[in-house]
Amino acid sequence: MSVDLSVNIGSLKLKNPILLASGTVGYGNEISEFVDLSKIGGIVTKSISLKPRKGNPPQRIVETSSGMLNAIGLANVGLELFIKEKIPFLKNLGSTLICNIAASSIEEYVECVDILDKEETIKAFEINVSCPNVKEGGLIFGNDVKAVAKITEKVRGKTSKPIIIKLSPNNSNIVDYAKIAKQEGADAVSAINTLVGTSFDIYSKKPKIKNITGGLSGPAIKPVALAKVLEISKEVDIPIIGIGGIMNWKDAVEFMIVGASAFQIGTANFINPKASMEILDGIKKYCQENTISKISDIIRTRKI
Amino acid sequence: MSVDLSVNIGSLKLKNPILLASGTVGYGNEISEFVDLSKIGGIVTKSISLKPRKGNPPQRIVETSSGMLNAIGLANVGLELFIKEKIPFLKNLGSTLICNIAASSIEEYVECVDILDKEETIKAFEINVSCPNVKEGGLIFGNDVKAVAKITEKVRGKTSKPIIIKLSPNNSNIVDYAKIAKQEGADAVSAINTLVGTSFDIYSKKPKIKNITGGLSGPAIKPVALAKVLEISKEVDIPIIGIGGIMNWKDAVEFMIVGASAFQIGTANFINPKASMEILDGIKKYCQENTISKISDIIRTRKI
Amino acid sequence: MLIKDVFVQSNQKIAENTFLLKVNAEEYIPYVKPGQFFNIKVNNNSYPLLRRPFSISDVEGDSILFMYKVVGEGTRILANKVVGDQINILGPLGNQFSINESSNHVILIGGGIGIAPFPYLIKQLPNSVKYSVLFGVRTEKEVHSYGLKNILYSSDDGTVGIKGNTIELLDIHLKQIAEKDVKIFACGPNPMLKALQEYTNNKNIECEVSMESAMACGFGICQGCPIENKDNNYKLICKDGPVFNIRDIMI
Amino acid sequence: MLIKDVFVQSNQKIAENTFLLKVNAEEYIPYVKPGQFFNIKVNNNSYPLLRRPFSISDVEGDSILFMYKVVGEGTRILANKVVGDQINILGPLGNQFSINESSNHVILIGGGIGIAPFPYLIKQLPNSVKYSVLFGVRTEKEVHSYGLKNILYSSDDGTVGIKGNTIELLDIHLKQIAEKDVKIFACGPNPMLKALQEYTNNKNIECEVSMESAMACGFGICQGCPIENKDNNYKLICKDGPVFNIRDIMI
Ligand SMILES: Cc1cc2nc3c(=O)[nH]c(=O)nc-3n(C[C@H](O)[C@H](O)[C@H](O)COP(=O)(O)OP(=O)(O)OC[C@H]3O[C@@H](n4cnc5c(N)ncnc54)[C@H](O)[C@@H]3O)c2cc1C
Ligand SMILES: Cc1cc2nc3c(=O)[nH]c(=O)nc-3n(C[C@H](O)[C@H](O)[C@H](O)COP(=O)(O)OP(=O)(O)OC[C@H]3O[C@@H](n4cnc5c(N)ncnc54)[C@H](O)[C@@H]3O)c2cc1C
Ligand SMILES: Cc1cc2nc3c(=O)[nH]c(=O)nc-3n(C[C@H](O)[C@H](O)[C@H](O)COP(=O)(O)O)c2cc1C
Ligand SMILES: Cc1cc2nc3c(=O)[nH]c(=O)nc-3n(C[C@H](O)[C@H](O)[C@H](O)COP(=O)(O)O)c2cc1C
Ligand code: FES
Ligand code: FES
Repeated sequence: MSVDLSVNIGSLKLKNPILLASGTVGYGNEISEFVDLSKIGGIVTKSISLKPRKGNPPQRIVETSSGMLNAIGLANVGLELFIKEKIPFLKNLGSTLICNIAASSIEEYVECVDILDKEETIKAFEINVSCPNVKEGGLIFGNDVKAVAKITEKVRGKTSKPIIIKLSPNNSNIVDYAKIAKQEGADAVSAINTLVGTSFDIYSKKPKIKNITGGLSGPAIKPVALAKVLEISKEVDIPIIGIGGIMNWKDAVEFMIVGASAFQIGTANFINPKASMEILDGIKKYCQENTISKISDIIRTRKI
Repeated sequence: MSVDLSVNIGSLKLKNPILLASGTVGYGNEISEFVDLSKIGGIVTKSISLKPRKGNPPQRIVETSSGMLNAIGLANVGLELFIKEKIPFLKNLGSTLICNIAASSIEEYVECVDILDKEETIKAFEINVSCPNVKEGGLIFGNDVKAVAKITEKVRGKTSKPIIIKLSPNNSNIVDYAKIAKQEGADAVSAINTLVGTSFDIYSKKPKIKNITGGLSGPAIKPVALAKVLEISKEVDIPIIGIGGIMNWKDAVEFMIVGASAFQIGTANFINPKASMEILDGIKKYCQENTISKISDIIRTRKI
Repeated sequence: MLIKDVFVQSNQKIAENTFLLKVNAEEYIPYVKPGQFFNIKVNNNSYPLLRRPFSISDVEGDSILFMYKVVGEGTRILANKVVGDQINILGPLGNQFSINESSNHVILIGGGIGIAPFPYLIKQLPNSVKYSVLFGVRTEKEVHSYGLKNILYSSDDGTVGIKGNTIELLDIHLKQIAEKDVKIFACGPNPMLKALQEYTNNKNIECEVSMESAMACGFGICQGCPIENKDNNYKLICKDGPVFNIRDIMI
Repeated sequence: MLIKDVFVQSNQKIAENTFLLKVNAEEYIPYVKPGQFFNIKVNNNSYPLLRRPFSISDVEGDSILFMYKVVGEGTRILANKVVGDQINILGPLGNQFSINESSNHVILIGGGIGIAPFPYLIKQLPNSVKYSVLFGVRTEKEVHSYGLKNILYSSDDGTVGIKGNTIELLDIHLKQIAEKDVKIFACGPNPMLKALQEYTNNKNIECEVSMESAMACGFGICQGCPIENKDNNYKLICKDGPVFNIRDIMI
């Protein structure tokens, strides 16, 4: 049985619902040794800022129970190098490119989108308003409904490409952010970014991560991510990209049933760089075995 | 070397910083087969409400990666039976009793405290404003600063026993809640209650928990709990009782170093009912090996 | 109730996906009763986090035997245990099947792995009591006869015994034995027990069932395993059960 | 870079808490270079979640050997592997020690388990090159000589070799051999490498070091393993290293 795996995120048509999450595959160079990037739905680039960012000093990561904390600090090559070197590479591979942008001011978001909008290879923007690991440009926006409204509105003014607002789970009202994003013209929201967490060494009494706190990702957060997707899906009529702890095709299908139109693979890439290809096989088989001819038919089929 | 394990939570003096968390040991009857309740710091009872509560229909729990979701729905025997049967039992065992109260209105909180204040065996109240699993009486308060202020103020008016406000992690500003609790006269805060999460069956497409969402507990949430304790400890001068994913003495010590004056063992009781006794041994040894004569000396000794 | 590390003495496959695990558990032996269960930690780390409940399937000398079916991560780990491995068991937990001499004929109905508690129950039946075992499976591969006698089978695909379910088998069997004073003990999937409830209520037959539920603690502290009784109150399967009179509960 | 399940061929204790793991890894053999490492999944579940990085310690026929010290959960699991068990390895990763014929004398300095990469490096040294191994341990129990020759020891407690650290040992040794054209390869705890950096900078000796860092991916996608270079930029230990010229980095 042939299965139609394509899904739509607003006007963005994806071959299949599998995206590689921002910050977990760089700009595709290394992961392309394991994954045929032309075969999966798309790649979301590491958050790009106007100028290159060095990122946080080490130690940047630490393992936790079924999870990991990271405080990379949005280390990235900056807009210029991204355009010159990274975009052509991804274009050659034939992958669908979603560009994730992080900034320390509303103006910087706007300027980035303005410049990048010309790049044909970029098929959509994911606006990161939810990075917990930098003072400016992250959670400071993600936990402020008005800031998210403003950013969405301004960015919308600069591009007609699909805009995805990446939401923070570190608040009690993710629905308000999704609503405002929709209202200000976003095409979709992605949920979730990492949860704020920390870990200390009981002998040195120092935080294991130099930045003190980091963002928690991995299977540990899957129940929280699913609950956030469910919450948004119940209250707001906007496509949702589900993220958080997806390790295999079953997790992915769970997100779609709960309400996600597509999903992103993050931490799993570190442990099994082929995870996205295996998930592609897995969801295809799931559809075949359950005689689902279009995967988009399972979106939001939850029974509650 | 003899170690002084006692700690103070406001005017509440505990033999040691080990408390059994509300909802994870009922009223002590069963766990007393494994734990000498007179030896540990104290027991926090299952949330009590004015009238008995039947709780949510099954399925109430489900396992997740390094965690579990529960939606018990504050099933409890109600105030009357609690006073008649449960208190005498705990009194006989010589355990320090902290009574956790949940209610669906501010008036109910006040009435409960008013009635229970007369019970000499109760050494402190923990006010649960953060249960994610009931419509009224839980998160509806826990994520509303004004409600928490009001509850604390009113309850304060009814008792001179220590009041501990149990905080929700499901918001972006736990510090505001801790501040208001302190301001309105609370003696301490406990952090954290469970994180909202969910889990679905991909074949039946139904939520695995009848209540749809549940509260996530266990090692998966430890990094989040620690970050919340750290946040409060940095901003508010109030004793903190750390809770979340403590499985062994190392986890417990980590919480104290980060900022907790005492800690509660929750999910660990289900897996190893003797966990609290083992933690008692563990922290004693840790103090001895590191020549710490008073465990209270390690509270908030984080180096950041 | 005791928590102890015990050693695996054997762990044998007895049917498709079905294993028999034998552990040395001397200290428990005086206390274990048919129908009770243990909550078992299959690993010594947090993956999976929770214990897994398993009925006492049999007792042999100083050893307890568990019969289990591999269905997920926990039972898969259990199936990989070899002689000498340690597991941590908490129990015995719950109540027991109430055996008495008054019944003329006892019928044990096991749906799939629901057969697990019966070898030990059979051992404890008074000699005077006649019994038969009705063993319902999906297909022949699931069949074994560990600790069982007088077995009648039903299977979904007809590969063994009658083609049909255990209730149909029971109906035929009751006619065959033509006994008046029958008592049924049953364990199996909820749909089977539900059908059994209707059947035994209609025919007014004594019946006790062992119920299942997701469990965190297994001994009454988490409130995770409620079952509604006929008065619309919740009982705990782990503490008030797992064995209930079929008349007393809502299945 | 390949991901493969490989079989454990042996897993032997060679010193206190120190093991040698041999796996069949035919397909990797043509590509592995001394100084490179593999990122190893020690289990097939999420506990622990991440892979663990280990240097290639030796190559024997179609097999790769890893020398490791048990320090935590992951290495404890590894130490329990028996012949025939599967593990999943990702590699080879990182750059390599740069060997050339020009040096008269190569000195390999290993602090504790930092000795791990040297057996394979020694095999790849041109025959013309003389070498010595300086092996620093805390105490005699940590000593072994797997794949090593010309070993000089230092120990913290004086139970083997000189009582002192590897830098003191190096200082003595350099005087003894009185060679001009020396090149050092070193691996060990950061404080040792920091002291070595000062020493080799002062004496202007060529030195390459293999660095460690917590790692999530091991191949450049997580940005979790930065090390500052002398221009105050971050390099990735997993991709730009783990081997660095000691002059180029801030330790
Ligand atoms: C009182 C009692 C006695 C039991 N006796 C036996 C027995 O003798 N032999 C046997 O094979 N099985 C028995 N079961 C069922 C057994 O506990 C489950 O099959 C087992 O927990 C599955 O674990 P898993 O990790 O392999 O499956 P998973 O599906 O991976 O488990 C996920 C979670 O669901 C729970 N779970 C899954 N299936 C069940 C179930 N049927 N009942 C309760 N919880 C479940 C697990 O405990 C775990 O928390 C009994 C259950 C109960 C409550
Ligand atoms: C490039 C490289 C090569 C290495 N080669 C070897 C080798 O050949 N032999 C050997 O014994 N060890 C080697 N190590 C160190 C080895 O990776 C750690 O000892 C191991 O990861 C510890 O895992 P654990 O689960 O036992 O310890 P835990 O302390 O439980 O691990 C917790 C976390 O910290 C990380 N971690 C702990 N110690 C280290 C460390 N020293 N370096 C990096 N991450 C660490 C773990 O990977 C894990 O993510 C190497 C490290 C690197 C980076
Ligand atoms: C090491 C690391 C770096 C990340 N960097 C970014 C980033 O630059 N921008 C962003 O929007 N999200 C970033 N994330 C968050 C992920 O995209 C994803 O939202 C999160 O990890 C949850 O998914 P997971 O559990 O599948 O990893 C990062 C996550 C990790 C683990
Ligand atoms: C089954 C279960 C029931 C709980 N019931 C209550 C409750 O009645 N009142 C309350 O304040 N907290 C309740 N909690 C929350 C715990 O007290 C604790 O805050 C939480 O589980 C986190 O700690 P842990 O990770 O150690 O379990 C419950 C938790 C669990 C797992
Ligand atoms: S399983 Fe915990 S109360 Fe029954
Ligand atoms: S470990 Fe991931 S980039 Fe180096």
